Amino acid sequence: MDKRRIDIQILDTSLSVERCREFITRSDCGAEAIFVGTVRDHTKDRRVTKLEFEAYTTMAILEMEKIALRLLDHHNIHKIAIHHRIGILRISEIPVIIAVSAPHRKAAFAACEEAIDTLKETVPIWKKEFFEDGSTWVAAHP
Amino acid sequence: MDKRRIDIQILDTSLSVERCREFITRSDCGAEAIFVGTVRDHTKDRRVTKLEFEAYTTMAILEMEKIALRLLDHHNIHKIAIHHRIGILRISEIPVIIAVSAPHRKAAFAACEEAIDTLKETVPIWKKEFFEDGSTWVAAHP
Amino acid sequence: MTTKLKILAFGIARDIMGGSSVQFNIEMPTTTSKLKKALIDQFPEFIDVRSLAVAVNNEYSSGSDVILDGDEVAIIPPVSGG
Amino acid sequence: MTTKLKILAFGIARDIMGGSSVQFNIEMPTTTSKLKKALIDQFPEFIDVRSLAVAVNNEYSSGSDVILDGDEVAIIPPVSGG
Repeated sequence: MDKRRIDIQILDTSLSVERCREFITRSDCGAEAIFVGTVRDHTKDRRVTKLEFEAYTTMAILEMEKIALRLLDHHNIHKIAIHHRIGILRISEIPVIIAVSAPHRKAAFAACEEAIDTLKETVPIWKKEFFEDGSTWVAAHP
Repeated sequence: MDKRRIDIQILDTSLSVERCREFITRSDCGAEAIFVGTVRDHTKDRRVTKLEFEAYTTMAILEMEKIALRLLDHHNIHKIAIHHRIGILRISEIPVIIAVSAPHRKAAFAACEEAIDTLKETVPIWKKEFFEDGSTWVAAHP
Repeated sequence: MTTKLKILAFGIARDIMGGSSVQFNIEMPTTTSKLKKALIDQFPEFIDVRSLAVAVNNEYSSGSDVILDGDEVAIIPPVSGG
Repeated sequence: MTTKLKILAFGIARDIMGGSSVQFNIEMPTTTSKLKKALIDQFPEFIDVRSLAVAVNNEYSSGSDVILDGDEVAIIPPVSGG
């Protein structure tokens, strides 16, 4: 039942805010909060040329579903879309979009922020940063 | 100088999240927080058929600029777009979009939420709700 | 001396005053509070409006701010944008 | 008895183990802690990885959880999605 209120996808093609909005927009909701992650051209002082994202897809989808279902339980929100991209991404491309609809804005913002915070903690997806002179798995080392 | 980092518009045509994103997306930002207001089909238990928004346009633009410039001062954010629509809006159409880009997501969320909270307090725009049997200026009466 | 001051009216204030730009007789120069009082005297329906602000030259003005001939004056009922 | 357990490896774990699906010799049945210890013994580079989790059948598993033949086992280095 609640599963009809969540849209979880891992894609190897460009993500689209409008596609997420098509899923979450409802006539009984007045507020939508959307988080869009974009690829930054630097990390600390090092220039980043591209990113690569790799996912343990089956488990990543289950973990994202857990996040979405828990948010539906804990916040007065109606629908939530979490789309994550994998593969090679260039600067300013979108690795992740989280979109939440709710009757009122406070719940939409709270759920959207909690979703991205939790995703970064629990979902088995890994980011490799490429520099002009090498590459590194983000967060792998202390 | 800071004015190049804000995009304030009052429009009598459909608002577009993509148009706001085109303005705010930057290669040195990793996070975008976006708020989309949508027209709800009810207020309390009354069915809403449409809304009408009216603005004191010159002052509304100045007040929205104040909000944007103060947010640039107080948060580590890069760009902010505030688009507000006027005229007749049908259910699920978009009266307002606020989009903020920032190096990191915490500042983007905080600024976006503060922007819509403040807009609703200070910007001279008025909403009339139409029901099947009448209409009312929202918030006009205690 | 009493002058006709042009007042911009929006939302419910436009409905109450019967137009979006209304000529209003008032002793000039005046202040924000005096103007509000005069408006409420002439249009008693304003009593029922939750709050009433005045903008002078596109800025919110407060009680003792002076209003001069030529100022752009607007009545701001409770806003409800967003 | 020692069996070959298939282990899925991602991110830096894939680089360290030399593949995304690696056959690993271990006494079965085993537990999450024993598997982690055996992996670190065989691939000392894991010592330098900030944290190492194990997923069994697509769920995070903790120390004493038993791993049986046929389970889908994955090594989860620090995640960095989003």
